[in-house]
Amino acid sequence: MRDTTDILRLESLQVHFPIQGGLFDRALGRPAGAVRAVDGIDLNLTRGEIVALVGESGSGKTTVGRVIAKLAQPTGGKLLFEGRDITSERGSSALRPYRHRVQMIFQDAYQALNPRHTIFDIVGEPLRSLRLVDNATQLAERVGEALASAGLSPPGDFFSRFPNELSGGQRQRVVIAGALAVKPELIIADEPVSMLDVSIRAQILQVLVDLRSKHNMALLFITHDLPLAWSIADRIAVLYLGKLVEIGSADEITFNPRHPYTAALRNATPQIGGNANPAELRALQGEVPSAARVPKGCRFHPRCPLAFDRCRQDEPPSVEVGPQHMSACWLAQ
Amino acid sequence: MINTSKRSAALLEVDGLSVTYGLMGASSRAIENVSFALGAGEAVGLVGESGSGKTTTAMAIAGLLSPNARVSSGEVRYRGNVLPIDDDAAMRPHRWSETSVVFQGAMNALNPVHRIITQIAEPCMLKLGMPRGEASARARELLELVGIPADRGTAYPHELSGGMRQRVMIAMALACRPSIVIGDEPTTALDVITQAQILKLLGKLRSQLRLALILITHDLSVVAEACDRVLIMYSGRIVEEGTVAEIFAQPKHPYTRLLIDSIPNPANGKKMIRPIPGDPPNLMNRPSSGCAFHPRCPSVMAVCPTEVPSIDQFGQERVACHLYRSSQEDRGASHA
Amino acid sequence: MNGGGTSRHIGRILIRAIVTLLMVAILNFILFRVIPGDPAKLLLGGGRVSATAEQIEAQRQNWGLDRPLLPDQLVDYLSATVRGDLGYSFKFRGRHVADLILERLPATIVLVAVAQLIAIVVGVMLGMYAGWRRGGALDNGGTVASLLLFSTPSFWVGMILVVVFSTKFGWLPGYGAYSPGGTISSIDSILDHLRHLALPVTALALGLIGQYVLVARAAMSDVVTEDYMVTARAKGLTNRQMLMRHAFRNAMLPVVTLIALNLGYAVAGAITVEAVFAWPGIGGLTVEALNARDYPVLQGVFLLLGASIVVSNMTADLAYGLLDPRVR
Amino acid sequence: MSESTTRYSPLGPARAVKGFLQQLLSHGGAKVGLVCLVFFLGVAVMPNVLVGPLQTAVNATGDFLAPPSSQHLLGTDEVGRDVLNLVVHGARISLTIALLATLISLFVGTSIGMIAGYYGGSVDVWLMRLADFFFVMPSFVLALVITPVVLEVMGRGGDILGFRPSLFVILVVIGMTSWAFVARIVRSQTLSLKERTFIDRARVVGSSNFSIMVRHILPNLVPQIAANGALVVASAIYVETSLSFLGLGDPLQPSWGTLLSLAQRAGAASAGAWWYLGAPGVCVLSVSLSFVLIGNALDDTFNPRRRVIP
Amino acid sequence: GSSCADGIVRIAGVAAPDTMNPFATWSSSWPLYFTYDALVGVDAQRHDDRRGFAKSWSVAKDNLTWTFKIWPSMKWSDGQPATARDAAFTYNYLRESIGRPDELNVGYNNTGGLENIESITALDDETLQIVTKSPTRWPVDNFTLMVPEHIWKDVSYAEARSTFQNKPPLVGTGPMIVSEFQPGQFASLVPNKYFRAGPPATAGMTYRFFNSADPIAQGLKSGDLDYGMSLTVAQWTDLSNEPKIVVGESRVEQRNYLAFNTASGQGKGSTKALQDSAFRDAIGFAIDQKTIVDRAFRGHADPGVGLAMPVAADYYSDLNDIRRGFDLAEAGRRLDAAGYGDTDGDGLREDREGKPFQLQLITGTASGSLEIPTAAIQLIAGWLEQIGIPVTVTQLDSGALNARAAAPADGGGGWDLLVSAGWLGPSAHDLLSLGSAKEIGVHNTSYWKSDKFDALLSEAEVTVDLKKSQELVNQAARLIYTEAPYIMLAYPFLLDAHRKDCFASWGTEDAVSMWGYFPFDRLKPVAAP
Ligand SMILES: Nc1ncnc2c1ncn2[C@@H]1O[C@H](COP(=O)(O)OP(=O)(O)OP(=O)(O)O)[C@@H](O)[C@H]1O
Ligand SMILES: Nc1ncnc2c1ncn2[C@@H]1O[C@H](COP(=O)(O)OP(=O)(O)OP(=O)(O)O)[C@@H](O)[C@H]1O
Ligand SMILES: [Mg+2]
Ligand SMILES: [Mg+2]
Repeated sequence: MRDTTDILRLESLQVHFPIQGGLFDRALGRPAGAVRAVDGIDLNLTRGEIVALVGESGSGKTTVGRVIAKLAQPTGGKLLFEGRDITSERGSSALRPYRHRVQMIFQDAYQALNPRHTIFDIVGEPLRSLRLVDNATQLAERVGEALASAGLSPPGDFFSRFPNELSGGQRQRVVIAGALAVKPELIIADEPVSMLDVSIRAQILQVLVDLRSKHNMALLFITHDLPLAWSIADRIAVLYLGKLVEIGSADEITFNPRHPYTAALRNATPQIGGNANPAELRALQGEVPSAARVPKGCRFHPRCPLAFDRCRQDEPPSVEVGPQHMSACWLAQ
Repeated sequence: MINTSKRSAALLEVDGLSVTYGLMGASSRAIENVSFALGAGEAVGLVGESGSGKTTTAMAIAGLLSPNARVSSGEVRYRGNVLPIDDDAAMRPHRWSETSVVFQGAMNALNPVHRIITQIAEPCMLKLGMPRGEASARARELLELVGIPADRGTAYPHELSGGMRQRVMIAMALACRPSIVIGDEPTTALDVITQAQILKLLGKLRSQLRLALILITHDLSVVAEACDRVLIMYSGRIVEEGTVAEIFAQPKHPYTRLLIDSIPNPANGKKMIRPIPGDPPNLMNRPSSGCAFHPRCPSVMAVCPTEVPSIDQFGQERVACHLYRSSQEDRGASHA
Repeated sequence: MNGGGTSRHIGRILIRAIVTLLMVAILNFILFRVIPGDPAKLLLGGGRVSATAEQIEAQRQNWGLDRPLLPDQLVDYLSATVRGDLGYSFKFRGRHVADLILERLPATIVLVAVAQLIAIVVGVMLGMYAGWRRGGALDNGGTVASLLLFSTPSFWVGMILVVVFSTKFGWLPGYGAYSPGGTISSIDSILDHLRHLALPVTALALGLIGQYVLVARAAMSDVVTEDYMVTARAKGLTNRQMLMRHAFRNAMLPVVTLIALNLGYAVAGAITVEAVFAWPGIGGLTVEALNARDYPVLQGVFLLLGASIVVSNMTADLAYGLLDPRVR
Repeated sequence: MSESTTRYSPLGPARAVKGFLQQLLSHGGAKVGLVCLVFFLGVAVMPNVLVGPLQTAVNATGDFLAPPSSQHLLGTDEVGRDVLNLVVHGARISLTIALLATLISLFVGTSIGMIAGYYGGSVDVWLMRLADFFFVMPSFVLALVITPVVLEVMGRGGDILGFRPSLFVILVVIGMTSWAFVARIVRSQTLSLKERTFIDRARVVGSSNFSIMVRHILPNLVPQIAANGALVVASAIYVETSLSFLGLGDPLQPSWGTLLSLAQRAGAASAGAWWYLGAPGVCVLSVSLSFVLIGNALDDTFNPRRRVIP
Repeated sequence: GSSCADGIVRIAGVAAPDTMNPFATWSSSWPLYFTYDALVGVDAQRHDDRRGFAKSWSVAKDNLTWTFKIWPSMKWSDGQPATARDAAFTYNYLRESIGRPDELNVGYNNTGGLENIESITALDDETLQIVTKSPTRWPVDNFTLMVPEHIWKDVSYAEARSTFQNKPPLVGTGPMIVSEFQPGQFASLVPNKYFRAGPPATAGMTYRFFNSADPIAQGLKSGDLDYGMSLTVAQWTDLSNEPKIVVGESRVEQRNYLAFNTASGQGKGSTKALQDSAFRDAIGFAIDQKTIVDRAFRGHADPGVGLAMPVAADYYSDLNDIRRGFDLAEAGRRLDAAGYGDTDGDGLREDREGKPFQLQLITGTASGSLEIPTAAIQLIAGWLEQIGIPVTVTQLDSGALNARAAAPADGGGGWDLLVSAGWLGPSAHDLLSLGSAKEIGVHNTSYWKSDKFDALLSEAEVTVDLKKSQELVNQAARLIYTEAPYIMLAYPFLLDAHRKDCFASWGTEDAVSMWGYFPFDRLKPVAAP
């Protein structure tokens, strides 16, 4: 039986990036604006759960991931790990225990690997910096183990290679191996396959899904691809302009979206077969507003085909619309 | 759907095209024996993974091969005339007036120091000899056509969002009223919603202007939405060709089949995803003989590692796989 | 971004320039206070005379040297500097440093301006062409030649020029800015000045040409690999149109920066060449001041150098903004 | 770095170095530069073997400013010393000054640039203003003012690292005044490296700031530092020459710059003694050209963009 | 534009005049000499045909009262009469500043020697009387330049010693008046139409200042210059082959010397050995003046001996009875005997306490003197090395050299050996200044102090009789020679050259005066061929 206690909890998490005001603004004491990248998010992850975070570019997905990985400091709200508030913990030594348990996988595997380090160095780095090994033999053992469980075998073949000697898929596996080496309990995967060729995406996803079944690892899977999210996640959270507009089980979100944005996202995703017909390709109008100028009221209203007066005035709260299914839309109230 | 190549006389015919790149003394074959035809107003998708030769094929058609590329065999015919794709100067009049290209990274493909309206108007002035005023009027028209308010024309590329930049590229591509537009991964860098907008725009323009479209992508589902026909490329060769409906309903080549299988599809409840084993081909692990896909192929046969399958007509489709040779021969025999 | 972005950009550049200039002034002030040697004694004529304690004290009071270094003297110095008062020269006793510098500046400016102008025109043209036709004969030959010029000390070139053109053949004057005496008609005196300019300008310009060729070539060969050049080619533009409409302006970006920076360094770079050619400019003044421990003059020269470089840096930034809309 | 790293990757770096060298040597300019440099290093290492001990006014035998002849291949100077002997002995001093000064300037420049770029904020602002000052003051002019002062303050007897103190002063001053250029390049490079995902990854896997700087950023700066280091050497030679030329060298240990200055003071230019001016000048030129060539080649080798074009 | 065409004499030198105010500077003596006369000065004493402000002079029996006859009806260049009152004004102007905070002690016209003056009065327009407190040759030896009262009477002392520019055109009694002055570039001079011997035959002069002799040599060669001085040996030799150029060399009052820091041991020098006259004397044996002259000066100098240089013919002596010969072995023996042997056998000597030492030699060319050839330094360092005394050399610019050679009390010191040069007048006072306690850190750069020497000096200062004066100088020179705070290296010649194609009457012996305007007052254009 799986342990299903909360491992991570975000409480009205908020990340605002200050906009560097102009000289004259600053001189006149005018408040400079802020990019509201993440604007109050409540989200929880239980052990062994896969939650997908979906949204279009600029919606704040990466920022959420970075906050959880302690790469960005929230400007408001709380980050609770196993019930403990770790929002304000900083410094590499203070964070060591946390880093031991939470790891992150990055979108661009090539960028995430230092081109001048060997695979051995890369995978061994967390073990050394988190002081998880005592000697070289142990280190080699753990590195080998990690590489093998990321599907790179025989591991010895990879030790002395450099990232540029690997294919894209192998690189992404090295990144995963690096995260696995410390045996974390939660992995944040930020678009781990979007840079990869279609033909190898499945391999990587397979590795991630296996982790959950083998080690009961929780996974926050960040993607902009709804079908992909549906195929891997237990729950899907839909992010729009820094706010969660809808969250629910993967099937609910995919087949029974209760927020117009989720519906638009689903419709915009090209699909093979079935109802595939160019004529039906429906696109949302307009561009994503900048996170620096979030519209008043419901932040989706300027692009929403169903928007009415209230949407322009008040921001809809998130309400339960089904079992474990929340939506922030006036229509769903 | 009817085979479009029968519906209209071929606008463009690619015949047995092979291109090699010279790199530091060595030469590598990027595409081999690529043949296909494109009718006026038709949209063809060119699908394959990275390095499979999609861009090389497109650039060869547009006569834009880089200086170290050499056309080792084959030819490209436009409206029945052979294009001098090897000759930079001779290709010049053809470029943009007949074939224009929408590149992937519009940020880099637009000159950062010129206003977008200038860049759109430039081919009108230089190729069509329009006076400046007329050219910029046309540029404004084109901007409106792709859904950008004309007064944004004075903006510089970096001031626009990715989707808008891609639209500017499209507007620029239409400047000289070409009959073929090649889109080299025009939506890959964009997110789903913007991608949908761009694809919709391309579809609209295609029907309005009777443009033939070659859409290069590695995403099968994009092709499914936007094209009539699909060409699947693998390691420099076309392995399968057919209409969208046929290919997705009944993929023939094992690679195509695996490719479609690896895409999750909520529409038919297909959740997981069968990985294609092995690594995509690259210069290092490309098999030296036989079918390039054989190391990863689940239905590999004895003949596969030794013999390159020829691409044969198979019903409405063409496929290059030993699996289908016998049946093709059967068919051929029955025909005879 | 809009107009606000541009003005913000300019504001940032201005602030930065002002801060740097202030920093230069302050470090300048400190540098010349930590140098050993009591300025009061130097004011009294250096080591030549033994001055009494009272005399030294009187000097101190007279020049405000008795007051605390920080902040009084610094504030005095800065406010005087802002007013353009750079103090009095120790060596050219009683003369304003600003006057001395202004007196010598025109000669240096003429020398440097002519050399830069020639170097820019020749160097940038050659470099751009070499980068456009990378691998061509002109590129290979030109690159070797520019590297050679770039690594040659300009004062040495100057000395060799003197040996060849003045000492050996006597074709061109090898020193000074004009012939002694001056009762010649004006056309002649201009010609005379030009003849005197020839060798020092050549010595200065040769090294600069090398540098400009290298940078222009590198910039151009970067530009030709850019995607927008492929676009330009796809549009069916001729080579000439591609070069003139697309490549040139983009390749000018780093070149303009270098030119502006070089203009700032021009005065400093001319010091050794001026020494070789006995050119009556800032360089000569610097060497004289150095030999005479004329700190106020040195301080003034430093301020001038600092200011000219800061200004040229600023110009570079602004020019960059003008040419490249991305940084506005 | 732990021992195991090297144990498991003995081939990796070696292969990388080999590949790099191959690529570098495929560059014609680099070959010329290296050959020239090796030649001068050889000369600097064993001057006595090549031309005998340094000639001084005491043991000089030649005639007064004699033009080149079979006896004195490069002629003689104004006290009758053999110019060939002098330039050969000058190689050691000129090269030592240039290389040590470069090391100092690279060390200071890299540290300051990296710290400024990595930490950003006010650390960056202040360090870069400081760098601006040194950047704004051409190192040659700054050295011109500082050298005599330092010479005066610490010009006491004794040896420092086997050099007369005045030489040491010069090389320290050159090093300390020419780091700003390096610092700027390193900083901008650090800024862009800092944004690379592998730095984020290093943080996520628990590496400290120091270890990120040393293990992740520094190795990636090496190409830039190497390529620009070559330029710094060239400029250090230049500054040393200019300083000596203006009479701030050590007259007993003739560097090439000092020789030029002696030639100038002896009136060689106006007396037509081209060999006396030419020999040290050509040496300065060749060495700095070699470094520039090598730097250029390094730049080309490391800069992937330039490699695209054949 | 050659000089033949416009009749303007073009001359050049390695010089950096800074202001035209002789009370504020030392470095402008060469354009100022052409404009201002000395009362008597060096030239008038050496040459019968050269006179200054005074036509004749005499001293009373008491050797205290001097009477000078000023040229009758002489005029300043602005037409005002130039009389004994102007001379009295000049001297009294200086004298009255003594003891004030802004005493006029910084420039060429300075208060040196005036403290011994009782009174200076103009008896009438043509007669100047100087009464000294004790007998002294100062009234004729001093080379103060006579300035017009009507210009200077309103100049305060504070201004005179610093800010007063004395802007051209100047007003003087010399043959050529400075009409334009560009620091670092040139001074233009025009003939003084009121010159007492009639205006010069030339149309004027241009004097150009350079930092090195290269342009001078080039200018002479190309015909741009008519006269140039401070040439290097190489240039001089090169020019001597030119048919239209006459090269010349003149003995001048410069002494190049090696000084020991005799105040060492007080933290101002590295070893106490320098205080030991035996040590210094021994080193004297290791220095070969003849080789220095031959190799470093290529013969264009006299070997150094005592304080007086050959050009000060009245005082020169070659001291042949006490002269040290060059003998490295002897130097070694003497060092051994004095306790500076090589006790640990490393080839280097140790001091009496057995501590190794290394001498720091500083050198540089003081402003206004002829450059010291580097070869001389190399020779000295080489010889000392050969007798087991390691030497480091630091070359300093003139400003740094001044600061370092200043008295220890004024922050000087910190060196062991100093190779420098001085160029003063040929008077007894100036000759002996090298050892004067009063001049420590100024002219006495070895910081050497000797009561005996000072006694001789003060006696010489109050001696008018030349014979007696010679004797006193001789004694002092012998004293300092044996005590050896200095080793005289050489008395260099000034190397110059002039072209003969545009001007004639250059004279022969001592062709160009370093103390006045001769022969530029009497040059004549060569008639066009
Ligand atoms: N360091 C930062 N400083 C300022 N703004 C930032 C910063 N990081 C992110 N932003 C802004 O915050 C918003 C959210 O960015 P984020 O990267 O989280 O989006 P995303 O959903 O991951 O997008 P993508 O799909 O493109 O990766 C964007 O508007 C972005 O411009
Ligand atoms: N200019 C070039 N010089 C040498 N080789 C090249 C060049 N351009 C492409 N290639 C090689 O040719 C092969 C095909 O490249 P091409 O760009 O056509 O592939 P692609 O299918 O467009 O890939 P992608 O999806 O990554 O754009 C690749 O192996 C590539 O490395
Ligand atoms: Mg993201
Ligand atoms: Mg491609």
